[in-house]
Amino acid sequence: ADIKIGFVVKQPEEPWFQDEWKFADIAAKEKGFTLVKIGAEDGEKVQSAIDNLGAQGAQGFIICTPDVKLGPGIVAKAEANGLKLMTVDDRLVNADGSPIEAVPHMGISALKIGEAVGAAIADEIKKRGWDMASVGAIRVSYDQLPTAVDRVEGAISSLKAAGFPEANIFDAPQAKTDTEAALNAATVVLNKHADVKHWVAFGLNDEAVLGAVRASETVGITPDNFIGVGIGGADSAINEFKKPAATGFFGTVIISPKRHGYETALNMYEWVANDKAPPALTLTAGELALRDTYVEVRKNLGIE
Amino acid sequence: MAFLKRLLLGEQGLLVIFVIAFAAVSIFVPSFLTERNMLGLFQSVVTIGIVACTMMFCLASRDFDLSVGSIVAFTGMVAVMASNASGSIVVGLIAALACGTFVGFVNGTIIAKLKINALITTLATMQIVRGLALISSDGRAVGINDPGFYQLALSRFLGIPTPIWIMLILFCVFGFVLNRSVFGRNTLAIGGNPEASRLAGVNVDGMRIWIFTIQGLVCAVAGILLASRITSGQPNAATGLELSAISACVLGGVSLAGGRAAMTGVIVGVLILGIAENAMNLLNIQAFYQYLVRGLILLLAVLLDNVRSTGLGRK
Amino acid sequence: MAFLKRLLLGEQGLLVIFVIAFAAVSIFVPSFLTERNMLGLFQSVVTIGIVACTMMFCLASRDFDLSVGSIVAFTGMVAVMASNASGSIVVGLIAALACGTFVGFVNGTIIAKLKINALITTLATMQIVRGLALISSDGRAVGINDPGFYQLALSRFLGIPTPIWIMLILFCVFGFVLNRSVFGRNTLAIGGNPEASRLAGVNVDGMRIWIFTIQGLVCAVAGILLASRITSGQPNAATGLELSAISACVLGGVSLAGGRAAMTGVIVGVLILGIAENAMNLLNIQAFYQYLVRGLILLLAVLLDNVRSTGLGRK
Amino acid sequence: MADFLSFSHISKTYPGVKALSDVSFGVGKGSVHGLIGENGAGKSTLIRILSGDTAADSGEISIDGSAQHFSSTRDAFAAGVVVVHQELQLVPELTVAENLRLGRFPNRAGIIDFRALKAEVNRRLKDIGLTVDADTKVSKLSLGERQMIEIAKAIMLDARVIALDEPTSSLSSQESEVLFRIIGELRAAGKVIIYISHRLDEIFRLCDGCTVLRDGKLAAHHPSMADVTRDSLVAEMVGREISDIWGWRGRTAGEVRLKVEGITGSKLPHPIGFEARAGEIVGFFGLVGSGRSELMRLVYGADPRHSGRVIIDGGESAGSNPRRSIREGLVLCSEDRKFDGIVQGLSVGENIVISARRHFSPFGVLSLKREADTAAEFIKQLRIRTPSAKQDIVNLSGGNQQKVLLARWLAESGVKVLIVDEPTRGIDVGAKAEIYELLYELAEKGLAIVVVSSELPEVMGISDRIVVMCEGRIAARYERADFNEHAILASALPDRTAGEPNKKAS
Ligand SMILES: Nc1ncnc2c1ncn2[C@@H]1O[C@H](COP(=O)(O)OP(=O)(O)OP(=O)(O)O)[C@@H](O)[C@H]1O
Ligand SMILES: Nc1ncnc2c1ncn2[C@@H]1O[C@H](COP(=O)(O)OP(=O)(O)OP(=O)(O)O)[C@@H](O)[C@H]1O
Ligand SMILES: O[C@@H]1[C@@H](O)[C@@H](O)CO[C@H]1O
Ligand SMILES: [Mg+2]
Ligand SMILES: [Mg+2]
Repeated sequence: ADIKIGFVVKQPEEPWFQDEWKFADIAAKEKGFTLVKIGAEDGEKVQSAIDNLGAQGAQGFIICTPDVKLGPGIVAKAEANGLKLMTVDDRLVNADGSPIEAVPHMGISALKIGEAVGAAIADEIKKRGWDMASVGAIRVSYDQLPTAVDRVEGAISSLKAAGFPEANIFDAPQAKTDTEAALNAATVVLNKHADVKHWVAFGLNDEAVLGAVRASETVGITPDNFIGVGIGGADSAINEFKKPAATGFFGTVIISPKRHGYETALNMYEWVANDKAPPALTLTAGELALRDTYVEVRKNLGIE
Repeated sequence: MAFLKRLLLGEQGLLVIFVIAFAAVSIFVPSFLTERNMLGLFQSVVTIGIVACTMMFCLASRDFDLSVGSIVAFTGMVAVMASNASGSIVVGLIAALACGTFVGFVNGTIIAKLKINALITTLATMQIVRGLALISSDGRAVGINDPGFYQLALSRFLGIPTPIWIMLILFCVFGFVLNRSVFGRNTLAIGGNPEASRLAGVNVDGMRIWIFTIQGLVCAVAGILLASRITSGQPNAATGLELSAISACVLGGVSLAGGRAAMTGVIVGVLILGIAENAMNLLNIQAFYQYLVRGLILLLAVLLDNVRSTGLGRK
Repeated sequence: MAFLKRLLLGEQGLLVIFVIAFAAVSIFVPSFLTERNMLGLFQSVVTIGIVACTMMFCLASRDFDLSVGSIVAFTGMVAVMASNASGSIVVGLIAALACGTFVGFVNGTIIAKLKINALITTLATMQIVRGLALISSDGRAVGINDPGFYQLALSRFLGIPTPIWIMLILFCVFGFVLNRSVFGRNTLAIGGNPEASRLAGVNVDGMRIWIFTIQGLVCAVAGILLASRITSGQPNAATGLELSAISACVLGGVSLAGGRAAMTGVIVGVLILGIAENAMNLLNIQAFYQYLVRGLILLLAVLLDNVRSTGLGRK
Repeated sequence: MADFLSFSHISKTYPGVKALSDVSFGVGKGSVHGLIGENGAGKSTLIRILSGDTAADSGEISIDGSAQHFSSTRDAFAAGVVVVHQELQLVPELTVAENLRLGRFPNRAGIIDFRALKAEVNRRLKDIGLTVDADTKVSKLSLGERQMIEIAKAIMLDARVIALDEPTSSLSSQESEVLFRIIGELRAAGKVIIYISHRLDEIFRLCDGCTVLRDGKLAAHHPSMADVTRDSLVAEMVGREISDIWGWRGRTAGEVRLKVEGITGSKLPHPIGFEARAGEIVGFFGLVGSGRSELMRLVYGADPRHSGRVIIDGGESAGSNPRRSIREGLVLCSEDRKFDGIVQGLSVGENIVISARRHFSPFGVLSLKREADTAAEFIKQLRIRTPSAKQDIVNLSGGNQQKVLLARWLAESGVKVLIVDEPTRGIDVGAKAEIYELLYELAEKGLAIVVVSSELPEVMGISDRIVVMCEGRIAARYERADFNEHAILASALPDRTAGEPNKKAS
């Protein structure tokens, strides 16, 4: 029969998810199944998205949930609708916080990505020969998003492991997850510590770090005194690398939307069509891309 | 022809247009008119439908409530956390209802007694309450320990899930209250002419406090049902609910200038929003185009209603 | 004492209270009153400050504009994409201004001519325009090819960045228009009593179209400056701007029932929001608690203004 | 006999205005007591204090010997006091029945007993002689009908004290008669009635005594009307004698300035035509709902026309909308000052110059000096009682608001045709005479003036010609020489055989 697979994501406006969808579409075209793409920003939307998939006769779906704690509800809803379930990016957890092992998952832990960011920054600090004790770190935070907390915590943990003093990490809370909000928050931090010469910045994604980079430019900090490392590697980061002169945006940890989109969709198809269950857990790696390596990194990851 | 005109332009014209649109969607959108999808559709509008009931009163009395989304999220958290802490679902529910009612009461009191603009007041409580929800849960969803809590949303009566029943009951109750009770008529009077109502001895301050308080209570009901459906309390839940609920009301002919409201209209408004969303997903319309379509449907719906009422010679 | 009372309760009382609050913040929040921080503060309110100018007119004429955030994002995208495509920044700017003006004109025409509720109309265009921004860029940020574009935001005059100058100029222009031009007075008249204004010869429909059109144009200015500041066009930019701009206006004493507005008030409103944000970050207040504080400040600001005006014997 | 209702030492100050100072008087049971005074004398303020709506700064009200402390209108109701306010206080979106019992719905456990409500309301309306249905929305009623509903609202309460603030200002004489009958019944039932009016003939006809306020002070108190004369009252009110309030003087009519041909609109399906010449004052008389206001709104372009032409000075068709009408020299001073007259929230000065300012605002930039001068000029000329031109218009007394509206059009230059709908509604005798004088002067300057009025004496007193309307058509025309009260009234009555005074046009 016709195979129909759902792909539900939490923030359809984010480039990352656009990419995931794009690669999933490629899988759909290859295998000749229908892909239903639904954006679901909160628990309620997720519930209706699953109902909707059930109603239109899908056999299974892949989801990046707005909140991992929605796990039991999603599992129950999928069961009620007779849908096979796989998760991507973020792994579902039980009420007690333990991962729901029964649901196949492909992703990279938010903590791990964060750690990669922190490590990249620490390495670069050392390379530039700065004294860790005199470097300021901007933690562009958006604490209402659990993933965001995990990522920056990851970054902080590897910075600390490399000897970065915790007291030098300053919080720049974004009011929203866009660049302008990050820019405004980071400006305040920079102005408050006007005496600090060297700065590093990390955050939820590329947009957040870009805000900090823009802030550094407005207060006159030059790129050689600033190390910003983002997460994602979408166009906003690539645009930065394409600029004629280097900026404070040092690098970004690219995660591959190709694997997350294409492979998950393919796995689900195999599961539905040939009853071949996907591996219970696939962890992908993030890869650091810099101004002069990003083309290559993207090629390696199969983007472009 | 004349009959058709009378039908379309009559009091129930909005309903008639809606029925026609519904029929069209049923025909052209595959798997729309199936029992499963209908149940899914109704469940998807439970939160907004419930909140729209009291939002209607709020708007009809010429006020505004932007804090509904935050209250829904907050009370959902409270229900879950209090249930978990006490080990009793009933305690959880009571705590949630009490919190919702309290926030509503505070809203109403500030607005009525301190005479602070409702928009600003509820914009403030919207932030404060959302802050409380985030603080109490450290920004993360809180899972429910006792699976009995899910039953609120999963249980069915005559094959229809409880939340839908609750929404239908609230539609009836508030429809009745609006048209047949002193409370409802006074609400419309306050919105239509606050000065006249005051001079006629209507306790305007008291009414406003009640309206917001009930709004808070009803948001708590919606919050509990939502927590039960998503099996957790989510501090980020229901953002943007205020605008959806207000749209549903305005679509349904509730006047923002106060004084005019009808429950059937609001129900139609809620369904229009729900059907638009549902049909777009069934048709697999791309996320970005959904924005366009949603906007156009809004415009079209009000425009149609407008053409209708001017055709009727009303203003 | 009597002097103090007169000062606080006088026409400029809001301003006086603000100055006192500002002094308090300067004293108690370290590194608040530094040149760098002040410039940062002003830059952070550029978008909302610019948009609040015309939002003031919109509210004063008893209308609403929810589409401002989307227009800012959309015109920012247009500016970048048109600059890139044509290789000329000027072409990009003109295209952006034209698009903003056009959207505003459409808003105004629908509202004035088709007599559709402004809230619903702009809620619809808010979605449609956001959709367009997302579709045209495929949801991605678009980088600027010509670094000259950054100069819009980076260039300085007398040590103060251009965007701040532009905001200050717009404050002056719209303050003048409101108080000293027929346009401004007619705006207030429409808000006070639209029907009476019409009979007194005010072209109410025309005025409303103009107000929304200018709002669109001004949003485009904000959009261009924003794109220049963040060195790219971002389709997700400026979400929620509508509520911030409206809050700033209401804080500044603009009446949602129309007919009352003052530019100084709006400027104070904008600054209150900006300072609150700025000081909270300087004080390192935790994100979730910032919600609480923001809500409380909103309440407090209106409450103070209220106490002031009732103390004055006004209603 | 001790006074049933007494005011003692009532004072009230608004910013810049001493509205009442040390007013004391009393009224006995079963009597109608008149309260008169110039615009802004403080009548409405006194009544608002009585209704519990506003608190006095000092002083006390006592009823039946016991002091009253009202902190809201509900307290006043509880004490048996009801007030019909000068401005209508109805909820347009509710039905007649709901409005009549607003705040006091018959109910069981909060559920309204609509059947009882309708039955009661219909019965009362019939008593009062009103033929509107209890289920009609108030927004569908004419101004006169609304005024009657407002009065019915007060009568339906079982009050001890009833105050009526200019109840007849928008009633036709037929409706006024009904009201007078009801007042008689209330007096017979032992109520105290405070009656405010600028129509002195009503005071003489109805009242057992009267009190005159001037500048917020008690100017005179007459426990009985025995030795009070019209002239003495006027002197007490205005501080001077006014001999002939109409002061009509002959003029010669010139060219036709306004010509209306076959005009129809949604509420006036039958084509109507009339003309007005330079230097002429044409009076329009008719019963409430006869369509005079509708006609003038169509002429002015305030409502869409279905057909017909309006020609000014023989030029082409004018007045498709108010803005164009004004530019072509045709202006309308509308009858409902609250709904479509004053612009709430703007100052007195702004309300005056709102239209005229375009003549002295180069490139749309205001000339604050010219504006202030213009406002000051008309505040002085029309004796508008306001602490300053910057005062919010809503704080003015009703009559003074009306003067501001007149000033708005007097300030316009280039007016050729002036239409005034109920120009003296709520205006005191002294000011009336001044306004008539103004109209004559304008006519002498060559304007064509159309006056709509429900006061027959006024129409007869100032018009050069009278047009009578009935049920949306012109029923008769009279030249000044042929003015005859009975004939004019008779032609205004819709169905001379049915004998029903106020049948609605269908
Ligand atoms: N709310 C208010 N604020 C300021 N001044 C007011 C207010 N209400 C009334 N006044 C002033 O008090 C004075 C008395 O007004 P009031 O309405 O009692 O006059 P009135 O005798 O009823 O006149 P009219 O015959 O025109 O109705 C007026 O000068 C008026 O401008
Ligand atoms: N808002 C309304 N809706 C429906 N019908 C109305 C409305 N206002 C007036 N009418 C009706 O229109 C007709 C003409 O009313 P209009 O007000 O023009 O009469 P008028 O002669 O000026 O009397 P008035 O003294 O009341 O002003 C009447 O039959 C009236 O009942
Ligand atoms: O929210 C993030 C998203 O921004 C993307 O980076 C993929 O992972 C999700 O968890
Ligand atoms: Mg009065
Ligand atoms: Mg009339």
